[in-house]
Amino acid sequence: MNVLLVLFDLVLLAGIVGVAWRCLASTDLFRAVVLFITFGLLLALAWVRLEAPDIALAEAAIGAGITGALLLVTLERLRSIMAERRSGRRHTPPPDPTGPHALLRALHDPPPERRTFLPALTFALVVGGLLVTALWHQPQSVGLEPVVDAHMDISGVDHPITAVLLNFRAYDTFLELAIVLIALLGAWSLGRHDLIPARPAPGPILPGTLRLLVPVAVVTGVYVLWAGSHAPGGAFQAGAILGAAGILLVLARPRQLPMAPGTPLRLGITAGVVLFLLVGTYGLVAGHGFLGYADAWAYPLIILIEVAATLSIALTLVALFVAGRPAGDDT
Amino acid sequence: MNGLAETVAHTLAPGLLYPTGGAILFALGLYGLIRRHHLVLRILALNIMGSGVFMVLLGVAARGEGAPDPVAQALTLTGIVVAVSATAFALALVVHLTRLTGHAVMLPGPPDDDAPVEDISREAHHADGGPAESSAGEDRSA
Amino acid sequence: MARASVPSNAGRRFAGRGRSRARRALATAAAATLLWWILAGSAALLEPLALLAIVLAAVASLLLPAGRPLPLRPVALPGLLGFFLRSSFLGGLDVARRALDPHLPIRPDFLTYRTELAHGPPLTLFMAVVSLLPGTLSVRLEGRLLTLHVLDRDADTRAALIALEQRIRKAFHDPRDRQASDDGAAP
Amino acid sequence: MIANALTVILIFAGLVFFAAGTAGLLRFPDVYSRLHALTKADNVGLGLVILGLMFQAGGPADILKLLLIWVLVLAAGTTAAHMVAQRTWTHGEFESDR
Repeated sequence: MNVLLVLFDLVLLAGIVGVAWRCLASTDLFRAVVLFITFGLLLALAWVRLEAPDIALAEAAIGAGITGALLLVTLERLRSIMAERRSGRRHTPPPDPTGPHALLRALHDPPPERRTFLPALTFALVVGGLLVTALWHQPQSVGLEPVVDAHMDISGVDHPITAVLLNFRAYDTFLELAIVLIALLGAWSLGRHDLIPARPAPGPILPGTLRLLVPVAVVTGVYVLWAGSHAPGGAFQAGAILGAAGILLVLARPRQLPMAPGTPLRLGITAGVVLFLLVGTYGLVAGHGFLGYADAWAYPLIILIEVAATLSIALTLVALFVAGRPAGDDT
Repeated sequence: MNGLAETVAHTLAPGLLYPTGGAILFALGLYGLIRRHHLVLRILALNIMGSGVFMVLLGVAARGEGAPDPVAQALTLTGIVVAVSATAFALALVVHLTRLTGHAVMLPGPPDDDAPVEDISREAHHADGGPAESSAGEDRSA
Repeated sequence: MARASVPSNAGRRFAGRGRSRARRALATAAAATLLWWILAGSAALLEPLALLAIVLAAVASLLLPAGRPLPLRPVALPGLLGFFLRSSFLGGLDVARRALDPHLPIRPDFLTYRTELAHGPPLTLFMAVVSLLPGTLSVRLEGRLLTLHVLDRDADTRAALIALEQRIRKAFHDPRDRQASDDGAAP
Repeated sequence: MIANALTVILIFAGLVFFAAGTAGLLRFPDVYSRLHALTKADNVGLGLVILGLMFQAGGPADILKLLLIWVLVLAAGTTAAHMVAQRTWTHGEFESDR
């Protein structure tokens, strides 16, 4: 046992729990969101420590990055809606950052009521205590690692997590893509998108950085997708990187959203689920079972599905950030 | 004495330390979920609970000798993506609720039947039709 | 005479724009190839996904709003790079010293600086690098008037800014120089 | 051996700069001054860490990869600092800071 490592574990865990506590105790929502982003980054560090680099990548890109962007834009939307209602006018244009009436009011939550203190504390302590007891008395087991290891040669890829995600437990991944799609349909069912309530910052710095960052993000995203077959990486991380590039583009020029309108967008968003379903059905017909592949075809099919899934996840994340159906189609 | 040292070493191994931390995060998120009123904070609390679950999963997966369990890691990866979509949908609902009612705070207590109810049906109609018109107009001019 | 020259002029500009778009896409594709080699190694350059990455990067560069051309002068680049490395290191050292000093010796203030650099890459680079120089942070640009935040209002910031501006001007061909020489040659 | 020693020294020097940047973030009085501390000190800190890691690189591709990380963080850091400064200029300080 390495004393330094144990010290690192303890400090990291104390930091994670402390940041989570400050986040939930904060009365200022902006502060809570910033602390939540910090929480996500610390979690990524913990995942590296637990030998899960795939999860660390996904946590940093999705858990901290994209969730953080979603939360911040939501706060900005709430602020502009409340300002609209307060000023009694509807549908005022988004606040002009250079204007004299720039909105400064932060969103606040009143401190919690005293009477919920004891029940909540008791409930949380009981649940937490039960969990800890159960975890401490859990019998040692080797898990499924040997099973996965024994079947790696027929999986078509060299990275166990990609093998599990796209071959051994493809059901999970398929249903997960379906859930992502359903979440987007839910958001779209609430109406058309409103403008992102902030104008891009004037000046040449942001466009200049975008011209540098977006091609780099595209190449890096495809690289992470390609690397997933033999190293940490894969469709989800790649989709998150490309989605982040898309969110940057949306933020930089919200007046003309660079999203394909209507049909191409819908095709791209459903590509992952549709292709997965087609390949799965073909497997059923060809006698490998639903979502099964012939061994020789496993690698190209997995790559094909991953490309489609990456496209779908990236587009869906951007669409969820914009929140609402694209303007200009009335179906 | 030796037994005590062994117990301490056993307890401080990452396979037990991190699941314990995950359980604490879960309980903390639960506490925040009950105590806070603003819906965005409640969504944050739910996310923290979810992260606690991920930490338990990954910590248990890292137990023992050899490589960690890839199935648990793959499930966590799936979970993170599901969590972000659910969060995005929940946030869209909060924005919609705020547009309809003017606030996003869920106050505890039994529903007050005598309280004046804002007629949201008309507003919903407005809120749905208004921005669409204006944004379509802007698109045309752009 | 002047009127007759307008269409041909416009046509030439259009062709030039088309050529610059193609050149931009090619440059991005070359940079993407280099990036892929850095990330994935030379053996992976023949993968189909490598081709996909390179094509997508080129397409993305075409979809982005076009920037102004980048008239680099390669001879002056090492000098600019050396200046940048030295002054950004000094900037870090300076702010670290101030932050760790128990007396916290900072006297923050705002400052405006009128730059003569051409809009486009030179000015963008100037604004970006200013934030890494000792004690300066670019806040806002209006026309050519740059608002800066300085950590120490008594430091000789202006001299450092002028030095940086001269370095950057040397590293780029200024389009106005060429225009001036054209105007001079025409009559 | 010398390479390892250089790596350790450079990474420690980099960590000192990161610590100084964090100290500045906590001690400086307003948003702008804090941005100074974060961008400049963290830039040098990361540069030193990367320089230290370069002595452990296995080939030119690794060195370029490390350089790329530094350049990207540099570009992102200076852009973010400029955007935060600009937003503070137009919107005022964030309410939490008061």
